[in-house]
Amino acid sequence: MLDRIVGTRRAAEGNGHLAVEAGLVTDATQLAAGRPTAWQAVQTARNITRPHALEIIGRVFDRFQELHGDRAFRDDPAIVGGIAELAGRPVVIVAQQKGASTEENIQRNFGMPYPEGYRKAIRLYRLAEKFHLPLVTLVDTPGAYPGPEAEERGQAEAIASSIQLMTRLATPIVVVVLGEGGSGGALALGVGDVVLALENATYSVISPEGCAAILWRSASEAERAAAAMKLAGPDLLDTGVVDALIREPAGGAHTDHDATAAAIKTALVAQVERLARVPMADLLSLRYERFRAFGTIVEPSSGQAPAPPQPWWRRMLRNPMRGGES
Amino acid sequence: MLDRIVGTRRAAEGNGHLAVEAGLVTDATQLAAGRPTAWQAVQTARNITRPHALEIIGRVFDRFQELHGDRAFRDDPAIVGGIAELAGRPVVIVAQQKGASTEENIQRNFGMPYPEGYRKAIRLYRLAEKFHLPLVTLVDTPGAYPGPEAEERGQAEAIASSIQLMTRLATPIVVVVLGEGGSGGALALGVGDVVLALENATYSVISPEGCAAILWRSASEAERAAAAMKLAGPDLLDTGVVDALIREPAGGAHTDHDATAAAIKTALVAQVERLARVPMADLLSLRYERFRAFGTIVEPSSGQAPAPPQPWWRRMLRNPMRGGES
Amino acid sequence: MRLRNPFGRKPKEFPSHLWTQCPMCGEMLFNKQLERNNRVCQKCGHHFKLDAAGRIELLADPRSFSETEADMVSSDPLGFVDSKPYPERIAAAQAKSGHKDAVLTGDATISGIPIVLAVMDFEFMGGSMGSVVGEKLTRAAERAFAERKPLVIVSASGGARMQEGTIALMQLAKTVAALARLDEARIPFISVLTDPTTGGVLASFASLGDIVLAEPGALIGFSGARVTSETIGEKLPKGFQRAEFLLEHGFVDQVVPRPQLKERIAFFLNSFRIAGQDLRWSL
Amino acid sequence: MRLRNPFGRKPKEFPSHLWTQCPMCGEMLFNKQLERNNRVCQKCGHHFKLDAAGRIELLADPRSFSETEADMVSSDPLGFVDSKPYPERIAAAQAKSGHKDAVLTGDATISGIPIVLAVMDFEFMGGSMGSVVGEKLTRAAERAFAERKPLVIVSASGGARMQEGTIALMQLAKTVAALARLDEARIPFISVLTDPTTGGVLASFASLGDIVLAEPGALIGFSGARVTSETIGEKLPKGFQRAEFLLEHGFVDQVVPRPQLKERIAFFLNSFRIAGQDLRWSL
Ligand SMILES: [Zn+2]
Ligand SMILES: [Zn+2]
Repeated sequence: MLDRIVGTRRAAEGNGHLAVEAGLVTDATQLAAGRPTAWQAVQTARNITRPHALEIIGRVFDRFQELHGDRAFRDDPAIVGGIAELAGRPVVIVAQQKGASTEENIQRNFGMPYPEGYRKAIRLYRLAEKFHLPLVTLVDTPGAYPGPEAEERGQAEAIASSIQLMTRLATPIVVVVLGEGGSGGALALGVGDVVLALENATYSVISPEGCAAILWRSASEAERAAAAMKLAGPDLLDTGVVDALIREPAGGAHTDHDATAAAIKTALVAQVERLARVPMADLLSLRYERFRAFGTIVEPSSGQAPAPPQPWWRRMLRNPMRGGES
Repeated sequence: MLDRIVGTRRAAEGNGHLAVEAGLVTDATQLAAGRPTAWQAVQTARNITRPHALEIIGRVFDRFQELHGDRAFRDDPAIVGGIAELAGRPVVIVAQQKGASTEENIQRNFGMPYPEGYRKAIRLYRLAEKFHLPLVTLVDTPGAYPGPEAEERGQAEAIASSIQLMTRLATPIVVVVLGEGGSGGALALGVGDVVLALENATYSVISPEGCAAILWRSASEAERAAAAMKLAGPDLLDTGVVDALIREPAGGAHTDHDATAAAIKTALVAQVERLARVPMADLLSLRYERFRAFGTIVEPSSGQAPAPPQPWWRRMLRNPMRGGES
Repeated sequence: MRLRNPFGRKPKEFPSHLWTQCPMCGEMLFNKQLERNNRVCQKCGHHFKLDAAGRIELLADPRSFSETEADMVSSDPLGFVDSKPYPERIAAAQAKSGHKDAVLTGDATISGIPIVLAVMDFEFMGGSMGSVVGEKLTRAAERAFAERKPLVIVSASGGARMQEGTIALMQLAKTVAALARLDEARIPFISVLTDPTTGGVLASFASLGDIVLAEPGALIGFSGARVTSETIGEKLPKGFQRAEFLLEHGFVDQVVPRPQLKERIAFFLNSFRIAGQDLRWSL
Repeated sequence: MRLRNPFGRKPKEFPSHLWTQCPMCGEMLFNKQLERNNRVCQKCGHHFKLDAAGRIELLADPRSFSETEADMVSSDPLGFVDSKPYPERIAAAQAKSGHKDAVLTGDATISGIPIVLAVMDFEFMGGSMGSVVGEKLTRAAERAFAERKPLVIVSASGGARMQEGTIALMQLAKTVAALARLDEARIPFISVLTDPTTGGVLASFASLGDIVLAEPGALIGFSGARVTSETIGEKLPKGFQRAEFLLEHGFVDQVVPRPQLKERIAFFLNSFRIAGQDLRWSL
């Protein structure tokens, strides 16, 4: 799946917008030895001084204009979005926003969106599609807010609708997991043509604490749960959940926001440029296949997994300008 | 406009689904002499014993299955909707629902919808379009609820969006004003290919009391305001706001719910049958022109009002099966 | 449908040839300077109402505005008479404002981008929407559609014009139907809400912008605050129905101070325009 | 993501060969009669959980159900071990339920209408969704798409299956993507929510039905009630996350008692089918 989407290891045959050139890591073996444990990644991803969405947006994009509101109930501060320029190209951005202080975290609800946050996202996705603007999403949430008001206003419905719309949104989508990719609340911003993650980001079906509480009956087993769930960058590469990792500065993204943003910008520019050259129908088919392929099953009667993606897509993506050849 | 839409006075050339045969009144001169004053119509339209939406639905349609909820906040009891059969044909119904008692009126908020009511309507409009089901709406509201929660949740946005969707909804729409057609809150259910009204129904830009309070500085001038605003059935025929009136039993609809429903059913069956035979693109053009034509202006420089509707539509509607001829 | 001052706070504007007092901070403002500052109080930033001519000067590139339907006037469909006949009210409003009705429409450029521009004027019968406002806005939208130019509407209105009865109400559907065609054709529509935008105007075209901007402090709501207040029989919360209230509740993209309004609109239009030029994406 | 009983009210089911006590009304119910009554308490109407076989018997026309992907099983992508290895958990669940995983899919007819039917079984690891549930549901949706047949999914699930980690999470996107294609093709999808439907299943396909039906009293929610309760540190309101609560809040079209479920589904499918046959409308 990595080759198909990011096209890195076949750099020489490609179209010049390559993962390797963009400083991306597409194979866990490319990472330094002595890499952090899953639990260390969890801690790094949650570090309050880690650059959050607006800090990244301010450094990566020009002329960001935030757009507010879901047009129905409330403007949710845990999700920010708007229009900005990425190396001169207008794009729509939708991002989860944590706080850099306790005060801001209270205002941002610790990056846990309410349903109206996802409905704002949905509105902005539609805006992107309507005006042919590429969509960049930045994922960073412990999860969707689980409180009773969120249940009353349809947290599950909002997430499901957001996922559904992304699967068929007729514009290129690049997802970057900045910090925590917390379950369905993250996935509601996470369906893209390319899914990237910072090196120390995590992406999991449930928080390690939640998993430990249920399976080990003790939240203190979170470290074990984190390791078992394979939620850290290298694991996500292995499973194909992310297509490539963006390298962080040596001490972690929190040690150098500028360098982190620069690496993200390089990756985004290359990916958006590449995706914008792919015919939309192909892009939508590929996006479908990207998520269609997840799953590890055995079928004794047929003896095989689902059919692999068609080869013409591979050619198409590796070199969209040359069409069917190569 | 009446001819164009209902095609009655040229009954002999028509396709057999005719206003006159359906017991409709398309010309105020057809009404009995000594007809009620505007103020009497207002009182009759508001009579608590007048048949309200669910009473009509139960008598006109078969196998009504109510569908609930806006999928975002709340199921608003002031708007009901669902799927039912009209003479064997499945249709979607959306209606404003007043109460027949004080208790029910409190539950139904006196037929004044909240924004979530209009968003339920929008959801059901989309359902009708998706599955090619004709849409029947029943209008009966003093107006959209004007309270602060309604403002907070976007009463204006919900009404505007509902109107917008109806103007381009790709399925036939028949509107029946049962009682009060109160301003924008009524219009949010009121954009159709054919707009009918019960004989004593009213349709107005503001309540007579509201108009009197503003223009006469006294709510007690409501009777004068009602007359001035020309909100009663015959006036609505004259202005083209409604295409035809459905006759009520002699003493008014409240004296005989069954007979009232029977007259509505006859009209609906005829109109839905007729509209279902019109190609969708023509129907949408005609719907646009129907509302496009409202307005009384003078342009000294051009010396004329907007161009009248194109004649091919007239032919089309009068005899959809024979296409351009006649 | 007509605007009411929501808090019983009557703006203390004392028009003279020379001075105006700011109703927010009490500052006495020299009229010429106030005009130069686009009628924004230099001291507290309060946004005074801006008439149609001032609005065009603010937004359109110099000498780029070319008015259309300039002489369209309303007839009196209902023969409406309250304390005076409707035609007399219109004549008085025309004399007072110098315009034929409550909206000016035309072609213009904004930072060089060709657009169709419509600006409402609250001074003309409270910016109420009758046949003329509905027709001019509909033609504006239809022209934007035909020429594939973005549409910008600046609203200032107490709602539908009661003197035209249900015909005025039908203007909501008429204008929105024209916008729906723009929407399907993916032609940008930017709606700017100024003080006040209420009633039928907010419940139709004004709410439907791809981008909805509002001026600071503008009164924006469906119901007149008087109606709302009577409905609940109590005083309304502070800031109710103000631009910032709508921002918080999710109905406005941005609250934009008047000096930044033009460049902000241009930014959005440019973003949509540049992207739309990539034809590959319209599959 | 696994279901918790929200009010600390432990169902007092005392399985014996002959009798079951109703947890709502305390009535002792004769098992055979309870089964004949589709596991609804005759006295108070309480809906007991219904396994996949019982659900198929309830909904599909007799002998019309033909299972597909019957032998698909999960592998262990993460090598997951908590108190015991994941493969052992699967083996135990298979032995207990007689099924290979938490959903059965196949073709069937409902009142003569050909459909694709999927029914989840809470007895299999809490109806959790991993690769097999995701793959079978996706294939069901793809078959409905290819054959233009309506899809009916009956959900009963505590959410995504933790033992498959992020792969399980990706099943949300995978199933929803397949449903999005159905949606675009205007092929009906009816979602039936039974006790319990929570977590990732509700946050994906289960919420996206053209019609969403729920059984009376079913627990339906995004977060386990335990999580929600801890979040606010207080007791939750009565009826929270029950089917009737979701109806009131606008997320469910109807709460349908089990005896009427089949005819209700058939009514909706018939309405959509008859209308869809009028080709003139597909412009
Ligand atoms: Zn001031
Ligand atoms: Zn019982």
